[in-house]
Amino acid sequence: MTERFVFESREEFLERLRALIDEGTDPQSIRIRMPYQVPEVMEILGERPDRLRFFALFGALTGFGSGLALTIYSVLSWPLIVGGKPIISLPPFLLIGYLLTILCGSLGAFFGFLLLARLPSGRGLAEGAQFPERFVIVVGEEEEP
Amino acid sequence: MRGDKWRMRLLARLALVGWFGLALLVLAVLARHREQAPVAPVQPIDFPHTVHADRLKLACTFCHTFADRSSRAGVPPLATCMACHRSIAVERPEVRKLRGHVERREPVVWQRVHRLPDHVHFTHKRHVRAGVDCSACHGAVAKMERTKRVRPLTMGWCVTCHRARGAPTDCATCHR
Amino acid sequence: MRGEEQNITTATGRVEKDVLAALGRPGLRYLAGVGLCALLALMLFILWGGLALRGLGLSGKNHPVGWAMLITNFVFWVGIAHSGTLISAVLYLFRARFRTSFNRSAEAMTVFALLVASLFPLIHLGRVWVFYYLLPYPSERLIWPNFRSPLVWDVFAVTTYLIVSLVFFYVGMIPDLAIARRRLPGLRGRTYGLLSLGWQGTVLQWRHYGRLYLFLAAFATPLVASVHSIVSWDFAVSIVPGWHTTIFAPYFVAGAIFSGTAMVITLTIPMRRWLRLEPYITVDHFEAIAKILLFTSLIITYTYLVEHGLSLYGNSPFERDQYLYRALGDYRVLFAIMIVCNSLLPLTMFVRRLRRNLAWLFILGILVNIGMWLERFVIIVASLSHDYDPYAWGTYNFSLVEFGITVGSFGLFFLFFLLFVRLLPVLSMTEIKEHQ
Amino acid sequence: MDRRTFLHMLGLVTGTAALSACSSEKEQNRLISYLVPPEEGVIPGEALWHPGTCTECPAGCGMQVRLRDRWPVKAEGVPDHPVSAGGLCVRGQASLWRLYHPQRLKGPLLREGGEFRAISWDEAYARILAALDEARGTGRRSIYLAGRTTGSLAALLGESCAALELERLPEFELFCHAALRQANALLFGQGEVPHYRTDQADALFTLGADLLETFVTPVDFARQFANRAGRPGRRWWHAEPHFSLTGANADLRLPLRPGSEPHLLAWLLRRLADGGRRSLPAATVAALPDVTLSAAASATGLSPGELEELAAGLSRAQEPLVLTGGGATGGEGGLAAAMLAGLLQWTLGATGKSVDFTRTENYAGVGSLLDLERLAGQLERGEAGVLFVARANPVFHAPVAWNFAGRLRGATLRVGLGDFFDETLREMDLVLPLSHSLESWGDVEPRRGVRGLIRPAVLPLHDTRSEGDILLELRRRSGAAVPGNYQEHLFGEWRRRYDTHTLRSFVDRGFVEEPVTAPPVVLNARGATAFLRGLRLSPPSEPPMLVVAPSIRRFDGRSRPLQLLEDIPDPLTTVSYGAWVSISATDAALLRLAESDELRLSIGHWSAVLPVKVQPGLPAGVCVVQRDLLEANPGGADPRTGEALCHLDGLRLEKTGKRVDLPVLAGSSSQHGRGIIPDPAHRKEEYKRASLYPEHTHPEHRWAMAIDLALCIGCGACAAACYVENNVPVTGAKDHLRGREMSWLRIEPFYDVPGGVEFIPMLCQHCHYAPCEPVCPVYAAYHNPEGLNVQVYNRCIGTRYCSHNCPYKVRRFNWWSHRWEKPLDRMRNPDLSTRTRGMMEKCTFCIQRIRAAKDKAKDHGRPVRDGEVVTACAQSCPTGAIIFGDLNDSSSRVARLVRSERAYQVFAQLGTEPSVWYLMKKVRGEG
Repeated sequence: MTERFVFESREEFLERLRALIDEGTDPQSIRIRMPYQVPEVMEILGERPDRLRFFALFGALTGFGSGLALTIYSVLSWPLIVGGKPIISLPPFLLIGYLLTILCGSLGAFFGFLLLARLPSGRGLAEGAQFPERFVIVVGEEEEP
Repeated sequence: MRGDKWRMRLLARLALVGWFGLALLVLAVLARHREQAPVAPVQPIDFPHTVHADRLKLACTFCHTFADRSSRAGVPPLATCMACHRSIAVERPEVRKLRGHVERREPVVWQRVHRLPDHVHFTHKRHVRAGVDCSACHGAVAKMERTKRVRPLTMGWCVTCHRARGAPTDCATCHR
Repeated sequence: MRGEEQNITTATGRVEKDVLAALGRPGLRYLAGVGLCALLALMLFILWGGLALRGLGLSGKNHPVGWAMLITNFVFWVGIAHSGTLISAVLYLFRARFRTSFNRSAEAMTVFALLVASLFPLIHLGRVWVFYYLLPYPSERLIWPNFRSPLVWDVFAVTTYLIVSLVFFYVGMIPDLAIARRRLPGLRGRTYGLLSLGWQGTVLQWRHYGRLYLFLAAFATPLVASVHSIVSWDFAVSIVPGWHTTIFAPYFVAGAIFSGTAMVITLTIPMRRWLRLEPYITVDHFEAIAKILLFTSLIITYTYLVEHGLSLYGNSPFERDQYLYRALGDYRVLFAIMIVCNSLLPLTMFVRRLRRNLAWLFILGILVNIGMWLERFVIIVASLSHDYDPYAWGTYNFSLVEFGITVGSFGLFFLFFLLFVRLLPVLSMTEIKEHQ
Repeated sequence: MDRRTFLHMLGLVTGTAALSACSSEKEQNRLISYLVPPEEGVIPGEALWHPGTCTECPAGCGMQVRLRDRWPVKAEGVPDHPVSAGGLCVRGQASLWRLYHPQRLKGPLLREGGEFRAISWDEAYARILAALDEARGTGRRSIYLAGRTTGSLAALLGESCAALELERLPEFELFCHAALRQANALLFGQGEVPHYRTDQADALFTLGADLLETFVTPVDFARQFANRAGRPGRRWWHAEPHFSLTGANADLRLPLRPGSEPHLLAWLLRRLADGGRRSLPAATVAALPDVTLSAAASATGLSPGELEELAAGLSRAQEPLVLTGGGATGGEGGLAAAMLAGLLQWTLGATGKSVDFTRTENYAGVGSLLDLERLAGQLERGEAGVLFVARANPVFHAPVAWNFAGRLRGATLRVGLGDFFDETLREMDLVLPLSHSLESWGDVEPRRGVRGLIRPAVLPLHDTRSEGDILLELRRRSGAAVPGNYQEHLFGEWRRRYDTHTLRSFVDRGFVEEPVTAPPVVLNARGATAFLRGLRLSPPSEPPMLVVAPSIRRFDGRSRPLQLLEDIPDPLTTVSYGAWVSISATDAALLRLAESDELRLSIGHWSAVLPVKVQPGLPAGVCVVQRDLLEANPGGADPRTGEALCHLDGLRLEKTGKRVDLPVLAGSSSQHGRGIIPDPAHRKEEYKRASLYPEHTHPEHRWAMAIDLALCIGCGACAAACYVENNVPVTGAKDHLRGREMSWLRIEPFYDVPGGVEFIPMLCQHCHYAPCEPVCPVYAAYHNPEGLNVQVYNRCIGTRYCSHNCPYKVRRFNWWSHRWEKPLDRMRNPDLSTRTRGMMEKCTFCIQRIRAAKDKAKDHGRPVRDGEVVTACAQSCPTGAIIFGDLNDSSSRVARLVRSERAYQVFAQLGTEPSVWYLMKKVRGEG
């Protein structure tokens, strides 16, 4: 059976959610939609630590590495003297590495987010599925929206 | 009504995409056109390298006399052709054309097959004297009925060979 | 169910209604504004075409002064971009509440300013049709860009900044797009739905969203410092007296935030009025941002003093002559306007009544931007006019082409912004709800 | 933005890209065969040198042209030439522009109702002959007036005039040196311009003669200057009313009031007559005007101390030389100055040694303005029939008061021979275009015993004839039997004169030296005394006055059509295009004139309006205009000598209140204490470079240049050579006003020495640590393995960052695609790439010449020798101030100079380590 609660206020919503967990309802069976972010929900549901950080880290490291590799490869492939500087001029190359760190880190985090949050979501895009104006708690079987 | 509006919008969108596509297409065509002059142009006289270089085994510098002396290999002067063709194969139609030019004192306007852009300073002399075979850049001309360009003659292609042979890769070698 | 979601009597519902009201039918004045901006932007592209086809001789540049209005515009627009990221990322990390009122428009401003800014390095190229020589890709020519050149750093910095800002702008908007989907009928609603990627506000989504936002803010924060530092290194890495100074990076970053903040004020004051967002963007918020303006202005003033002081104190005749020339030479009028706009007028922000006077804030915002534009102009042009070899000294006079391109860039920027105001939610509704 | 706008916008962008893709250089997809093999020694694609003689001015310097694919592309001096010794001046360098000039006369023209129409040569000859017959019939005399003519043409002209019954007038030159010739005739019976050997004099006093600009043989004098410069204890005083390039290069410039030259010389003669090598007869000395030191000082405006020092210097010297000419003899009292100078030369022992009457400058046939006045009289009286004017511009040079153009109408037919429309040709009825000296055969004898070859390097570009051919053809058509054409005539002449060996050398070297016997030079003391007795010294000019100076760029105005000479600025003022009047800072302040303000100059009925340029070092009250910049000759002629007056009294100055844009290329006339030309006394210690990184090495070559500032006279020949060699675009006044000149090499004058100026040629310094290189985002600027700072044009995307980061500001951006109007495009050196709009360009150290030298060395399997690579600027420099070579070869000239005590680098404190070393004028501690 499916139970469905709609709340106007954040406090009522949190109260009800705490009550549900205290009643022993399986957190897996509770589906919640929130109009805005409420950090307390995560504490109540006791979620695992987030995996997004690995995507960000991986992206950042890839960016840094590829930046250095690109610059060093390019100067070694055709060494040209400019301004009497050494062929491998690390300071500017580190700068490229730094920028690519940020670029790839951000993109990594973004795509990681899409992956983890299952977006774009087919179900979310389906007719009738909506981002609610109020807090919604649904307990029990999957319901068709 | 609604459907019409939809169709209009779709058309507009298609037009937009199409227009973009067209612009890109034009650009692509121009780019190709620009880079690639005809690979094997039709020549005013159908000169067969096969006969001269392959069958008769004439050395390249027999006709292209300046190849090892100048930056240019030199198109042979018609007098060089006539040296032989005054008596040899005089009745062939292409040789008749040649004689026509000589009699009219009118130079033959050949179509260039191998052309480098203005900002590349290539010298035949240095390449020939360094022992680069003509075919390295011109291909097996001796086997060509009509001369065609078989090498890309692009910068990367030049540089690859220069690197392989330890020739200079200083930019100023070719660009100045 | 549907009824409950259409109900707008609730507080949160009012937020949605107020914010999304802007997405309604555009008025005639709005359309006229868009038309005007579009014409100006068109002018920019026509004039650019002229520069490319005839040559840069159409501009007023000459032999000592090879960079002038176009590069001034580049630095100016990149600078404008900065406060967007500052407000959205740095203030996010600092949990500054008033940020909510400005962050969306500031982020939009960042993206648009960067789009406009990135045109200028291309416009000023002598041979824009081979701009791809700048890009690092394995080319047939077997040759790469020179990564030691600050201009290549620019390519990387601006591209990175643009992409990261776009992602940040977009991610921040996902829930709001979902709201727009819910509230708007027909095709528009569906489009917003598609753009929202089917956001439903589940716990899973919100949880990752929160982390992502934090990460993006963390990635964007160093960019605030680094992008304009790199832009400043275009100058500081050179040996031109007046450019070659280590103070440039912090100086430019502070200047960027200064001008960007001024631009945010200039943009949001009229926007707030036209879109009737007074309840959400309050005078208190403006006061807070005015304090940033004041703070950065003081930093700028300090760097002016340091620059000129060091040049006079130091033992380099080149530097000394350069800074005397800047203040007293051919560009002295511009220099004086710059001092008035950037150092003197912002001092009025010490007065609380003026901080809260929106009309004055609006005017000040414009004046500060004029001052900051002139600052870049004076730095670039005066330094080039008067460098090492006195024989080669010369002055620069702008041409109408450059002036038109400058005006056109404002047209393009405002065109983007006007479209943004009507097409996307200008305030972060979810954040407003969160803070209510 | 609506969709339409959007599409429109995109259309623009994509359209731009598409168009720019097509605007590349024309496809060169055709190969045109030769019919017959090119003549022996001609290799297509390789350069060929053709020696000959420069005809841009009367000096007759040796000039060889480089042919590429049949077209002359570059002019250079002929090494060892007796007149020019390998140098070539700025005008000589630009002379190729005359050949290719788009506005050259392309065929015979006939005036019909105010308009010229093209006619055939046949018609032209027929009309001339008919007019000659008619004149003969009506008793009018037909007249031939030519510019200075020497060699075989002079002989042919004489013959032809006799045959055609023409009156041959003395030849016309503005700078005719008539006073000198008259004085020498009076004093020594030698009515000649002697060959001056200033390099033999240890104390040299020049009065008015602008040796380094236009005086007789400026390239020769520049070389002599260089010969003097190396030797210690030599001193050169130069006195002139204005400020000339010659004055700027003298050790001491004495600004004197014009007209006071005889006073000064008379005093000097009195002062030095006793201790001279050769004593003057007492009667002569007694006849000298009685000028005391104080009188001389007050007349000249110089201090007695200066005069005493000059006199002491001359009397102390082993080989003193006093030389007058130019402005000092061009005026009332010019003959007196020349006479007194001649006496001084005699008594100081210079006559016969450093004043050489053996190989005199060949001005035998040259007359003066007096001849022109006589002609004007003939025309006025209706005595003249057909009037020929060849290679001369009397309308431009005759005093305005004479109304020469109007009087020309007195001739029945006016026939002009020339290559460009000028003031005179525009007044002619029939205009016959002359071939350029590179299109025709001929010879010149600029100096007795020196015969220079004129030899065609190219077929005539237009339907033109040489003057010899025209004369011969006229004679043939009038029924005389003449030998073939002028070429055959010449060959016959030469064969008669020279044996085969000499002839061979004549053709190979472009000149031949014939033996000349020394004439007896004896002082005609009685004549001198008589002259002195009759001499009344007139008071010198009163300021304000106008000095009409010759121009180093355009001589007497004949080089005006050559636009290259306008692109290269005047050495002293750095004004490139347009006319100006130089005034002193005092006068500018007095009249409240700023630079570029218009000033009306009037003398009598004549007036001209010119923008003002303040010339540092110019005495107050003196205004200077270069002769070629005035539309007409404001002065008159000296009635005794016929020289044009060079300084004019009674000048009225009036500010018009308007401003004219004057392209002044120097951003500042001072170096602001920046040590570009360091003051040796205050030269700072060496700058040591500190770096974390290893230095880059150049094992094979490291090209470098040394420029000796003691030898640089600022003449601009190097800049002109660079323009022509490297296809540097000539941009025009509009771009110059905006500061967009394109010269790769410029000469910077700095007025930091009181009353003087110092020059420094500035070109790409090819820095070892070049600041321009690392800022280029695409490696268009990089350092090559031979130490050159290379700019790869087709890689350049045009950010202009390199230019900003260049402390020497020597990089040039192509603001436009510069067009070369046909047939000027023939002059382009094919050894270099064409630069199009949006590219940066700069001095390459003539990399094409380095390549050619290396190529040649490689052919012979040997290393490049020192001196084998000569850059265009170094080749052209008349004083040899520029030395180029390999720094790796420690015995090379450049390496030795770099080690010299005088060597320094500009802006060494920046750590750029230029490959161009300058040599200071003086060493520390000296002077």
